[in-house]
Amino acid sequence: MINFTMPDFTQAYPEMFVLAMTCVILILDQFLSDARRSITYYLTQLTVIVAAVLTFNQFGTDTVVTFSGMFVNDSMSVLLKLAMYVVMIGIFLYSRAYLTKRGLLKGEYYALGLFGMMGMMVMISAHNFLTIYLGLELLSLSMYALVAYDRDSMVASESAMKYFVLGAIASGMLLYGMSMLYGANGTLDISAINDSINSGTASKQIQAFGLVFIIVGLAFKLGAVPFHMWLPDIYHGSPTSVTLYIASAPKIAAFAMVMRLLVETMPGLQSDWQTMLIMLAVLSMAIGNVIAIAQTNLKRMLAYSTISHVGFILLGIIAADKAGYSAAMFYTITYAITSLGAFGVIILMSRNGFEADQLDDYKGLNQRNPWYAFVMLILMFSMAGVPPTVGFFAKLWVLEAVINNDMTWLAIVAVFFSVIGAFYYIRMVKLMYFDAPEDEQVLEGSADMRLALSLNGIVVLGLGLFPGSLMALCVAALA
Amino acid sequence: MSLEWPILSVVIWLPVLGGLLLLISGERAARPIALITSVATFILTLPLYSHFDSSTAKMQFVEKMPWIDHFNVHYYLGIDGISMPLILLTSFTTVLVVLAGWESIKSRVSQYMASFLIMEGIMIGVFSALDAVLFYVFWEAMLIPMFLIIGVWGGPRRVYATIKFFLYTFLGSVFMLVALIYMYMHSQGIQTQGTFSILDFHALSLGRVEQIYIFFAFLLAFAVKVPMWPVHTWLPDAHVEAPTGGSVILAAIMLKIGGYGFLRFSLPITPDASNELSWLIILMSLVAVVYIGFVALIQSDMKKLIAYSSIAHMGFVTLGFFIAYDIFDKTGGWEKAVLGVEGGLVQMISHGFISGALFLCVGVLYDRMHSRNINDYGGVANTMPVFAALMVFFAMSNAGLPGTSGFVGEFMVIIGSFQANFWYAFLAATTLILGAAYTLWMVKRTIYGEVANDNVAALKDLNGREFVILSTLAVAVLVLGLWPAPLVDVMHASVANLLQHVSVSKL
Amino acid sequence: MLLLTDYLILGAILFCISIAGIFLNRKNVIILLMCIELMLLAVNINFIAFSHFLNDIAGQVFVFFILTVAAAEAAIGLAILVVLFRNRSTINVEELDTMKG
Amino acid sequence: MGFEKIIFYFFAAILVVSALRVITVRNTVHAALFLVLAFFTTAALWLMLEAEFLAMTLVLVYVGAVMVLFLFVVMMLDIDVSVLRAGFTRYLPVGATVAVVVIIEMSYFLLGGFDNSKFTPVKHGVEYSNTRAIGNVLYTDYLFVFEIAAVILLLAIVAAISLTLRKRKDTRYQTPGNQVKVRKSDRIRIVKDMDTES
Amino acid sequence: MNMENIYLAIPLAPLFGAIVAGLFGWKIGRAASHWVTILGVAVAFALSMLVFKHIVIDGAETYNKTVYVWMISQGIQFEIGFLIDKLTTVMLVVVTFVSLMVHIYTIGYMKEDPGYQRFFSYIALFTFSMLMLVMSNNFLQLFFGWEAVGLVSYLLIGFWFKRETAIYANLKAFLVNRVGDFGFLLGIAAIVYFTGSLDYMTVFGQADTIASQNIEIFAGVPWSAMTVVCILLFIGAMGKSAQVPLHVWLPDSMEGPTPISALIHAATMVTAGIFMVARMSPLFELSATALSVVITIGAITALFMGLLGLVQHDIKRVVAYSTLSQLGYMTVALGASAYSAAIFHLMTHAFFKALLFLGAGSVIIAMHHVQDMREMGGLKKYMPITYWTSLIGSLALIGFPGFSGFFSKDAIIEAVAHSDIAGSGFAYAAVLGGVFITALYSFRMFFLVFHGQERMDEHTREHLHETPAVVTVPLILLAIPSAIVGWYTIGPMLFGDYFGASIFVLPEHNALAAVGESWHGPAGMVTHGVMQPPFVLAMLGVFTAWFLYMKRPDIAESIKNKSGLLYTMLVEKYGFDRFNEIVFAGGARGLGNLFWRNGDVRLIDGLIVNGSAKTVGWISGIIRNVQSGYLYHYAFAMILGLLGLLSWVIYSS
Repeated sequence: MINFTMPDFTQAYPEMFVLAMTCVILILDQFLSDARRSITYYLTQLTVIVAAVLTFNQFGTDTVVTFSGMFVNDSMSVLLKLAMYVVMIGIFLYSRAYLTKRGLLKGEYYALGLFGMMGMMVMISAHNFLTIYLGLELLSLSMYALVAYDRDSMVASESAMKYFVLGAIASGMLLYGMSMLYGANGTLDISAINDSINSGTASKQIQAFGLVFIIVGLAFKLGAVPFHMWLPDIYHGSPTSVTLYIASAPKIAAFAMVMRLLVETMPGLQSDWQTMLIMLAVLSMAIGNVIAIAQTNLKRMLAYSTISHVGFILLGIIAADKAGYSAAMFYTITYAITSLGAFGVIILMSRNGFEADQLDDYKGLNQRNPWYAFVMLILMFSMAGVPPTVGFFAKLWVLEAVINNDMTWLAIVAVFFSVIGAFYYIRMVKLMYFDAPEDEQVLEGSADMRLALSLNGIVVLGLGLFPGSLMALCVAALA
Repeated sequence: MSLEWPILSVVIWLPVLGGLLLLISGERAARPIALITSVATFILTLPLYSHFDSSTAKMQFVEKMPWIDHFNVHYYLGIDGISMPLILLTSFTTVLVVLAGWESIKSRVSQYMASFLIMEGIMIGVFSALDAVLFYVFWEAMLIPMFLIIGVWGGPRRVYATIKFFLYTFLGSVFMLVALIYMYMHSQGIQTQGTFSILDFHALSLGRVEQIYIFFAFLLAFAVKVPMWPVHTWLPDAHVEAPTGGSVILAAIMLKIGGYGFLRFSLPITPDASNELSWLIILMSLVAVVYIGFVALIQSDMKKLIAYSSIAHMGFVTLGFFIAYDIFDKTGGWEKAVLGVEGGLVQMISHGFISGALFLCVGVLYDRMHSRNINDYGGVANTMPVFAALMVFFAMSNAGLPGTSGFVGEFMVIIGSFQANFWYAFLAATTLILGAAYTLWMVKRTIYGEVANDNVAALKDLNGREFVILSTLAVAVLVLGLWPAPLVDVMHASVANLLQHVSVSKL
Repeated sequence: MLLLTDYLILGAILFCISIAGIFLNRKNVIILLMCIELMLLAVNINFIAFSHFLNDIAGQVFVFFILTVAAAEAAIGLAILVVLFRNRSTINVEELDTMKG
Repeated sequence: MGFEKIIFYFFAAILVVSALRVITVRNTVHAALFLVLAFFTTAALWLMLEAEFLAMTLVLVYVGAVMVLFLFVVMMLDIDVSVLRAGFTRYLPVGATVAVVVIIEMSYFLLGGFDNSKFTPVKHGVEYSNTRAIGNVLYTDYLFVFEIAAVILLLAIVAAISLTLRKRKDTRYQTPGNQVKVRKSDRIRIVKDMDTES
Repeated sequence: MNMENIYLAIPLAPLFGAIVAGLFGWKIGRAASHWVTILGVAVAFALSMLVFKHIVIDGAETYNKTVYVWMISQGIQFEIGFLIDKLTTVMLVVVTFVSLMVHIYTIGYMKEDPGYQRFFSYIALFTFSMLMLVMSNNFLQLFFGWEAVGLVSYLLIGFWFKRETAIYANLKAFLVNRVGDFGFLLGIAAIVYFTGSLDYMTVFGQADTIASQNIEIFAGVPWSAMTVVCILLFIGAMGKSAQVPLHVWLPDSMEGPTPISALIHAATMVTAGIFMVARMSPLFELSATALSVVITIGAITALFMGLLGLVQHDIKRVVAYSTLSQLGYMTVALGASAYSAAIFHLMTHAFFKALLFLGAGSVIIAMHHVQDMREMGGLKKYMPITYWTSLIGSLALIGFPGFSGFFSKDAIIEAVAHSDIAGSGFAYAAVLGGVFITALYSFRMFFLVFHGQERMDEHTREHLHETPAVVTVPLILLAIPSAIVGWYTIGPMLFGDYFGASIFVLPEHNALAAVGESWHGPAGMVTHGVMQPPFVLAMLGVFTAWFLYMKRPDIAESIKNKSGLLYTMLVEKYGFDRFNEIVFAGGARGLGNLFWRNGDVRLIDGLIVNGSAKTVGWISGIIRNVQSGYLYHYAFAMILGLLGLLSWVIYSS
């Protein structure tokens, strides 16, 4: 009756470690006074770093599917996780200053952050619809809670509510899609569904039907138009430390989810999802770039910018070949890093009672602090896709993938909208460099924060000058 | 001939490093460091000429290293007779620009100087890149320092101008990127990896329709940069608002990059599309010469006037390049097209000197009176005789006076275009009248006449630094005008090779 | 004999009711939370129906986890609701529009 | 129409109506109660699908815990009900149209997509335990996700507490430890001579 | 010193002077500046004489060599080189001589001017440019010299750059010249197109090939290549030599100091066009059409520009119109294929017109820079040298038998009479009429200035005296050749084989040969001349002038009043200036405004560039409203998205 093989627990060491540490932190934090809260912080960072080491040990090993097919460890998952850890370290690092300044530094933030990270790890390593769903929920629920984390903020609670409701709808739709695919194929296992689809026995119509709902769920998570509506409000309303989180690492997880659900599960339905994604991608690039122009709030502007970048990421998926996926992966990772830096700058600029989220707050940054301005400049140009920053190579690769699949028109649409998009990035540069500062207050920032930010900028520039190795990794991750 | 050391890398990265150093060095040391770096770079570029082998069309001083394996992108540098003079022009102009900003720039000097040095490195990179991605990276990267130069140190409408400049050029170049990627794809074999090498692109076989699309992609990029009518309107605005140094670099070098692009990309990669559409380019060039000539006539802002004059003069460059096809059709050979192409190239170099000099002249006036409006001046010759002499000289060379460099290119192009069609030459030659009209009318209103007002009366003549800058340029203009052979001789082999290649259909 | 389609259509109707509810309800956030529960219920009906007709237990296990998650979700949703109410003294959806554009 | 069908349609009708009522009633408490009704009917339908364990869970967990929580919150928040339902009819046409169109499209797929003849449930004997079947896999095949679910619940606890628990400054707490540790001297000050002191 | 170095030294000596005076004038002072330039020009003159001896008297071979290669492109050698033949030699001598005279004269004329060094630098530079022009052996250098003299002319007309009229005039001069250069450059381009060379000899060698070709400028209309080439080249000549309708700059150029009016705008530069056409005789000869154009244009200029001299009051302008008219004569000669007559007249004209200008300048100095003849009169007694030299000049100008002008002008008239090129009949009438007009305006001026009432104010009269020696010596030195040079040169130049291969005339065009048949030496020509219509007409002109301006000024007045329309037309210079001002200058500005405001600003920038930016911004502003902030709208968007995707799947399946 019971046919059960023992799972290979070694594969899940990072997850297990993170869970254990999260519990430790939760408990330990109860015994710490506010003054000694930094212990929690360092423990959290340690957790991420150790998890990174543990994951790194899995680097280069063969694909392992274990836990009865629930969990997979392949080169993609290792790379994405590692990238995610890097981003997470940055997130925790930047957030600390923000939270400290506002008296929000509680152990819960780290616990929720780690829960979210765990969710992402689960999503990245998922090999079953159920795993994907639970990973997604783990991530989403932590996000909902984090958005509302600043309990006294009106906008934060409002955006948490919006996020929650819309997120729940989206996961409901995702589930509906999963149920259809389950019904059509009789299994929840990714490989099994793939086989079933390829065998052609199941109803194609139902597959496509389910696919629509799954795409809705994915598009929501990514923030593709028209499922993007949550994104600006949530970016805007959340505490910047949380926006920073939402805007960076989960993109990597979302990408993994797309890979698992579309590419690994449904290559047989490629022509269907390809077309759907084209619509979403074009709409995202158009709407994202166009509305961003009208924004006066930097966080909101970055939200719309995210939407447009999602369009680009989708282009890589649309290309539907190894090169395209690698390109999308490269794009996602580098975008996460760039986005991290941009929100880092916002945090650095902000003080208690001053969120620094208006575009005008950046007037004359160059006069106040040339280095931060320069870092922001690099980040903005990277987002605009101007060489020699990494954003250029991300776009280059994605476009290459698209053109390689005889969709040159799509590439042209993409570059056209990126020109429109360039406007608001350079407007940011304009504010920082050309306008006179309105606020002469000295920018404070802890040493580690400044270092991290500098490093962030340098990475964006450095990857722009030498993108080869990361590209090779992305290629290898999908080999 | 080549050198033991990687000269191209050195002259690209030395100024970039110098620029970065400036960013940390602080304001006080900025000027000397900038000057030393730029002079050093200029001196280091000289071997490019002295060790240049003008008997061959092969790329020289080649450096090739793998850069991004995934795309088969290389750090691939090399120059031929077409690019070498432009590199020298770049390093030469940068020295002058550093000097020109010596006193007039008072705020954020180190950033200013750094921008120019970084700019220099990038521009040299553009001219020496033989890998399309490398080229594109340099090409686009150029926008960033220029964007800042205009925006930070520019005039009152700098924001409008700089954003217009950026978006215009960005729009132009992204489509080129698509074309480059397309060609990379096309160069892929079943087993072999594609290539981004420009020289390989030259040999790429492309169908007619493909060529036309690629041609238009390139056209947009290069036409905006040149700039050709009707995508020229960013230039007057950018020039008007840019600080003097920015205008100089913009006019003297950045515009040339568009012309260079035509020769490096459009013609050899899409010879048939170029042939088919040469009428369009010729039309646009001639419109630039005539239409823009008239427009320049009525400008009341000196910089705007010179900017429009630049557009008109750059019309000669593109005209010179694209009449080649009419000549092929007419004569059945490429030999008769040399004059036009070389004329275009000479025009680029010469325009670099002259427009740079004119912008510097306006800068001299602007530094003193903070106005570029022609009506605010009058009778400057009374108070600034030395300046007036130089200004008249440059104005004359701008009007294409023989004996100055401004004549050489125009002369060659007009003669060359006569070989293609009488009317091309006819319309091109109207620049003799229009060019003289707008330039000298401006001179008349600013330099000559009674002292117009107290401000003019209070003007001080050139100081030593300004005199050195302008007279150096004057000498350059004169030497090139009296003896262009040293410049033209280095081009022959490359131009011949290019035309030979271009005259053969890819279809 | 009941058919799979019967259950699926029922699920679909339920799904649409919940969707309509989310759109139509412009005043009360709690109703929105209830609509979400309805939506999950629709999905659960699908899964269980499939599980039954496919003779596969996995669907039911999935429902089991959906129920778990839904409970957690409800908890968090209500917590957010409480926070929201504390901050704004209202749960009117129409008033949740401080951020837009 | 067999008995099964009658029961199915009976419950299905109640389910649809109560679901509709959830989104249409004025009073939030009523809505919650209609939702409870919907859960009950659903549980009945699940029983017909031989998912006894889940039917029970639904009633226990959902009706017993989640809906109670809902009701609790509804009561706690003390909301002006009359205002909250206004304007409903204005959007009804649009909402209903969209919902109907979605239903039609979904039905198009569902009706055309499934070949019902392929989906034939195996009749289990009396010895079959649905609970056992789930139990068999829950801690084996689904171990990993089960753990994740546990984490989610933990997360929900942490999140809910961190969001709603707040220490009010004006609230007074009893601390039994301190109460125990109290000494006489802490409570009583012995005043020797009030009159002379004053 | 071999000849090559001498040839090189001739242009370089003035150039050296120009550079020294120009760049270092402020340092070395006024005297040194004029010494260095005069020395330079004197050297050039001396060497020119040497060359004259070498080429003309010793009969050396024509020298034709490259100095340096400017560049080579497309196999075409662009070079700087010298062609020294007899034609060049004449020009060398004339140019350096007049230039030297003007240099010396300038010392006096510009004595008090603050731009003294600059002036010397300019005129020396001019000498250099002019020498480069005449010594050229190729079109590039020709064009180079051509434009360089234009440049110096520009600088010199605007020498007093504070004067609004001066800087207006110099701009006008440059632009009108540019119109000519426009044609000239196209002509050069055509030559390169047809021959692949810029070298005179190579081109002339291929003249027949050009002539045998056609060019279709307008599709379907084949034109003779040679005609096109020659007319294009002639347009250049029209600009430089101020032929109608490109003459408008020359009268205005009188805004410059008088020495340069003499040097540039009378003696040398304006004759560059004549020289050029003569030099190109192997080409022009092969196109009868072009010759007809030349002769017609020349005839119009000769007659109608002379008429304008009648109504001028400015002493220099009278001389200027006279110059125009005389240039017309030369052009007529060219058209009649009497190239040598043209050059001959060029030479004599150089002397006597320089003399007249310098004489006028001398008067102007004496009058303290008053130029209006109505304020002069009776100067004879104050300025005898000026008076007599001017008389010589005037007599030469009107072609009084025996004076140099007589020989050259009569030769031209005769040649035209013998020419059978189309248009020669009209030309003959024009040049004959011109003789009368010339005499009339010349002596009108002469009488108004030197005779009659003294109309100047008291103050000026008190200071009237003869000008210093630096002024009068050049006058005398110029008067000598003006008077006698014709006697000695007409024989060899016109009827001998002086020019040899330098000038090529087809036998059927050779009008001079026909004239030569009845020519029996200068003395014979003089005796013959007094019985010819030109002499009668000239005398009639002098008499009329005397009658109208000395005897009965009231008649002149009444003629003026009665011939209202004609008079206005003359005063308005046939409306050329106004026409140009309105149509070309105004039109260009209008067109510029139209293009700029409508094309650039409104259409390209406004509609397309800013318009698209605004459109995007507008769209952005609109669709951002979709992001209403309402949860149900967001949800609705998702539902619509779902609906859309579902519909698409249904549609596509």
